[in-house]
Amino acid sequence: MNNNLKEQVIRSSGVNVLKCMRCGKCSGTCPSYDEMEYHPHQFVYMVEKGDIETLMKSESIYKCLTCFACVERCPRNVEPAKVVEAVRLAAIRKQGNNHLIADNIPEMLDEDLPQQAIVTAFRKYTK
Amino acid sequence: MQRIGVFVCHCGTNIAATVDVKAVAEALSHEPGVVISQEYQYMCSEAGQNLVKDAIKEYGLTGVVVCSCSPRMHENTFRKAASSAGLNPYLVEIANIREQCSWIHKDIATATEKAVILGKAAIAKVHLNTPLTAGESPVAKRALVIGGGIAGIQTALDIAEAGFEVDIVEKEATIGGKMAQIDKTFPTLDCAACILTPKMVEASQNEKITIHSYSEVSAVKGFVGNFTATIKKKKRFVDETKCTGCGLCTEACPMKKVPNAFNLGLDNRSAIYIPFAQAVPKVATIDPNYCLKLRKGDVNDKVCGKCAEACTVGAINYHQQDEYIEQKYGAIVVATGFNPIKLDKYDEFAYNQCPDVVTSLELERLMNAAGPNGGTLLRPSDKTHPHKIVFVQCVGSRCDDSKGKPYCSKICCMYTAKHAMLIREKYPDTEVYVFYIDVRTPGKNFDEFYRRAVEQYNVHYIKGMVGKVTPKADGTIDVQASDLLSNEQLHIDADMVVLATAIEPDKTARPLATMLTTQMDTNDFFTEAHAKLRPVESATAGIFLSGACQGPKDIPETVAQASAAASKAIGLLVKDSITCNPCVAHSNELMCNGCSACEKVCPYGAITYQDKEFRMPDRTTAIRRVAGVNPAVCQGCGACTVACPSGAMDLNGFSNSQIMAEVDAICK
Amino acid sequence: MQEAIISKAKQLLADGTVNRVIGWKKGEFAYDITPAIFESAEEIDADFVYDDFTSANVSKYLVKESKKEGKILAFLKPCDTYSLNQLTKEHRVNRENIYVVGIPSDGKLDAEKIKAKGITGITGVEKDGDTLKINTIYGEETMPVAEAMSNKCLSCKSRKHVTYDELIGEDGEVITSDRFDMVEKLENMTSQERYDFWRNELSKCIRCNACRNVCPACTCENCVFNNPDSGVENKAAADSFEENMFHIIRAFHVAGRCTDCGECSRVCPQNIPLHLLNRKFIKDINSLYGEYQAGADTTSKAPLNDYTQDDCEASIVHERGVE
Amino acid sequence: MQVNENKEFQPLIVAFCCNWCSYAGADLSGTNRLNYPTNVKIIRVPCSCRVNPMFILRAFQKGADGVILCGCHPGDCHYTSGNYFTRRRMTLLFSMLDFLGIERDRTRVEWVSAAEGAKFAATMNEFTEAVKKLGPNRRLEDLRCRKQ
Repeated sequence: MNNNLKEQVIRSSGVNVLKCMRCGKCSGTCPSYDEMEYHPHQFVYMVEKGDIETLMKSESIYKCLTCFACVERCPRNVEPAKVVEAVRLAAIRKQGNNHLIADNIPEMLDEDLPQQAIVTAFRKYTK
Repeated sequence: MQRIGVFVCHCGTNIAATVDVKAVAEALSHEPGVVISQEYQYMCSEAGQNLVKDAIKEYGLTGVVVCSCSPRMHENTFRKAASSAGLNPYLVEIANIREQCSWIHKDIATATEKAVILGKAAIAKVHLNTPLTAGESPVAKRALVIGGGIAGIQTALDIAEAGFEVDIVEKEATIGGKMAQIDKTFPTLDCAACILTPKMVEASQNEKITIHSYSEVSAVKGFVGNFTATIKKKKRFVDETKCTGCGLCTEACPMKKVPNAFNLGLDNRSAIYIPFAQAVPKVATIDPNYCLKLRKGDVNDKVCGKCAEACTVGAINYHQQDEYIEQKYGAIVVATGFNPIKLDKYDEFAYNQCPDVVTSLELERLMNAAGPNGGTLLRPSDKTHPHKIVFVQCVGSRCDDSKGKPYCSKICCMYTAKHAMLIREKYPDTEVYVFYIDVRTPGKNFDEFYRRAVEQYNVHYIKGMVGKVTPKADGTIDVQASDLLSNEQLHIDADMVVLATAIEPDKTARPLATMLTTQMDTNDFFTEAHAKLRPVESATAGIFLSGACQGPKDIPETVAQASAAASKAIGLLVKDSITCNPCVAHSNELMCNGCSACEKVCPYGAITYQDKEFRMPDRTTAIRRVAGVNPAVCQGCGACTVACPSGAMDLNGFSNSQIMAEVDAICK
Repeated sequence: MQEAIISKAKQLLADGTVNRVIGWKKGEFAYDITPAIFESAEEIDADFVYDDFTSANVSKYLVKESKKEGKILAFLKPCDTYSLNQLTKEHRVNRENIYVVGIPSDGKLDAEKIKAKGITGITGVEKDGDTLKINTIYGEETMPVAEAMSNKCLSCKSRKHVTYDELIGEDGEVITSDRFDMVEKLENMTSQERYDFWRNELSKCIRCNACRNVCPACTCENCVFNNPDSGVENKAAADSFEENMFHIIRAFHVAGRCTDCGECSRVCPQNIPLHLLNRKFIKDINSLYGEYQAGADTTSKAPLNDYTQDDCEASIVHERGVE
Repeated sequence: MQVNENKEFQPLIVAFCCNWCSYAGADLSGTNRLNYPTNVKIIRVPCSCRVNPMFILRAFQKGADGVILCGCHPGDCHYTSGNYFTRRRMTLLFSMLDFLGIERDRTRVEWVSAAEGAKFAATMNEFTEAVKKLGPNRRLEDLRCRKQ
């Protein structure tokens, strides 16, 4: 249990994990479910318990497609994808690497592309 | 000049042990207006009361202050005593020197000092007390029940049983409500129609009950015991008094492609219709949106008219108009019930895309012998027998988003267990899956019932929620869900999906609440007067709540509440008149600005305005809008007195000057 | 502008739309313009004034005037229309008996501010861009317009007319203003500093009642301060408590109803910034119960006559930053 | 009230209690013999919404050192909505008193149900202590009302 990490994840995701009623709709809806060792509902639960390190070590954080299906369908407005993203961020920060190369940004920009998708893509693939 | 008597009670040693009662009586005897100050062992005893009564007579008292226990304890005792001695009961004040003095303090000197101050405050107040008379207001011996479902029917039957006239107003063409659409009931699995329809018939045959079907309440005025409601009988184009319900017209009607609302659009009916075989009243109704003649707009046109030709009693009247009835009622019972929510926002369940994804209420009709398939469970799309059925719980319930409802709909766990069991019983070759978040079964024989579904009928209960429902080309439905306990994601090829849809209060409830000045919560459920102790009364006197309009309920709970509401209504109707609380607000018309601030904060709708002519200081006359308080409706909270900027509103028994006098006496 | 208003007034009197006009006429000096009623074109020609000193809000007079026979024409500046709307909402005026012509206002002048510059004997003024030309019996003087602008206009909140039957000129918009700056400054003081500030200000009060008498929200048939039964009746400031009590109760009575027209401070002969009390309530209401502008409409519930189940607790006051 | 250097300052505290919840709660703390100081004097009102800001100012004027207003918990009001109005009125009034430099701790609203005798006593103890710390009410008193 790492309270600092937990706080960091909760703060950077903006998610209130206590709102989760453990229905599992996020995992029921997840297209990457079988690829993931820990599933969306487990992310929420484990963050609540403060077990962030296990998640950070898991490949699961790179398997999430950030498709936001879980965010869209969660009946409690918990937004699991944002938790996954926050854990991913925590892992990347820890590596001390800055994957954002400012010079590459303009080419990547596209009016229809959500900004979060660009940022996520950078974090995931530029290494 | 005031002549005030002070009576200090020892309460045995309860008061006397910590408060020097003699000193209190002595100190208070010097207060202005006090003509006698006595102490006694037990003021509330008969001898003590006689002391008060005798003093009232002997000294011609104009006010009485009793320094004793809490007014919540014996205020009434001393008021009655005063009354029997010829003093207006509202000229008695209590100084609480037991609960709020002797029992909480240990030091005799300071406790005595405080007791004297409390006594002085009571004396200061009683100086300003005015005699009050509790008004009486007559009670109209008739009840109005709004809504003709099982809740409304039960309430009406119970009130009629007690000998009072009852009117049921039902917006649909028949009474019966949701229960009439239900196939079987849990946890006994007896048929809903078999237990409901006899009650419907009983209601229609009871001389004390008048059923206004296809009607709405369009206005309510008045207050407890004296409501006036306007009932709008919508035009049904059939003379109710002539129609025999033979059904010849429905056969003759050429327009047969009307979605059958009673079967939730799962099959069709004719434009002139009787909702179902046991409808009460069994009277035909023409749907003007589909009737070939009425749809044209000109009824004198020679279009169709087949139903009128077929009718042997001449009941069809294409010229019928809405009719308005005005009636006086003593009590009103709201029983407006519930509806499943619309599922338009839940794309993931494919409800709008796939006919084989149905709501639980639709499943009831699909399984019902009087339903579209005559009781055989068939898929709506291709009328084949489903072999794999998935039930999804909590669809729209327990949601914290904009799509659903934040509450638990309460009935879904049990009816889903019922559905699962009935299907497994009738079609053992059908596999049944139930995806649940929690199974909630508090209630007599409820958990046993659910366990039977699992243990005896082998229904697959899976903890987890369905994430996505996708209709496939081969006619099956892919149900993607998580199984939280085995930690895997499942794909089930289902033939049918049943959604346990959240329930919400009927849409007519909110405008009705405004009309009745009753309160509602944010979900549009009516709020009861007290969550624990007055669960079937609304906060507005004379308005009672029955059934699911107050919160999600199953049938036994609904019936229990219906009877409880009936007994509360009867308790009101048996009285010839009601005594009003005289400690009510009143408006000083000379100071009233007519600004409506008081009206806006009144929880009871007790304040109304009228234009009155006044002579102005400059000798002209002017019409001014002034507030008036209906003392029979006002409950005396005093919210208006503070909202009023000019101080025109004041409260009997707790007037501005009385409270100020108490403040002054305490702070002196 | 004065010509347009006068000709509109004469036209509406002539065609019978109205039988009276409430406007303004000159007082003793060029700068003390006072509300007045006109019943004929002749009276209008003789006395009607609308100039840069015409600040007075006439909506309060309509409480009495609108109850009389026939329609009355009222010329209202944007801020005045809020007052009228609020009075309409509270059924204090008979709106049907009032014909409102909305007139623009680019800010009114405060003669006291001009006099403070040592300019006396004012006979008239003329705006020339940002410069104010002042004619005096001693000759012409100039000063920046902004420095002569009255305080209430400097923190103007809206140039929009919220009610009118007709407009002269273009309608404006609700604008952002710095009107809460001073309230905030006080809030950031310590309790003792605030107390000292208000003791200094309120001790100047002479209980002339001008603030109450001019206030368009104070239209009670019988004011509590005149009512011997109210327990707060008093006439003169005899003790420090009197001023506190009077101004707190007055501010509370108009809380949620005050449109922030600023008349109270404008008329105060002692220059007490009374509007700050009202603005404090407005600021609190906006931040605690959602933005609310009294008089912006005639239907919304006043914040003090309304509630939500999850309103903040009164302890929020105790939890705030500076003690 | 004179402050005697030899004697501890004893504040005068006026408590307005609604009849249905808080007054009953006060009775309950009596029934359970839960002590609170004699400084507290209770005035019974039908509902907390009956309390006019003028009453509170009047109490301060006449020499009260603290005023506390007790009502049913929000949502439990006997009159369904009275305490919601109270909450708004008192929030604004207290905020105004604070704005005028009156010590915040002299005013308070507390929700006490009929079952919360212990809470009532604890609240009164706490409040009395807080006011005691502030010393006599000087900023909002009417000197003419001071005891000679």
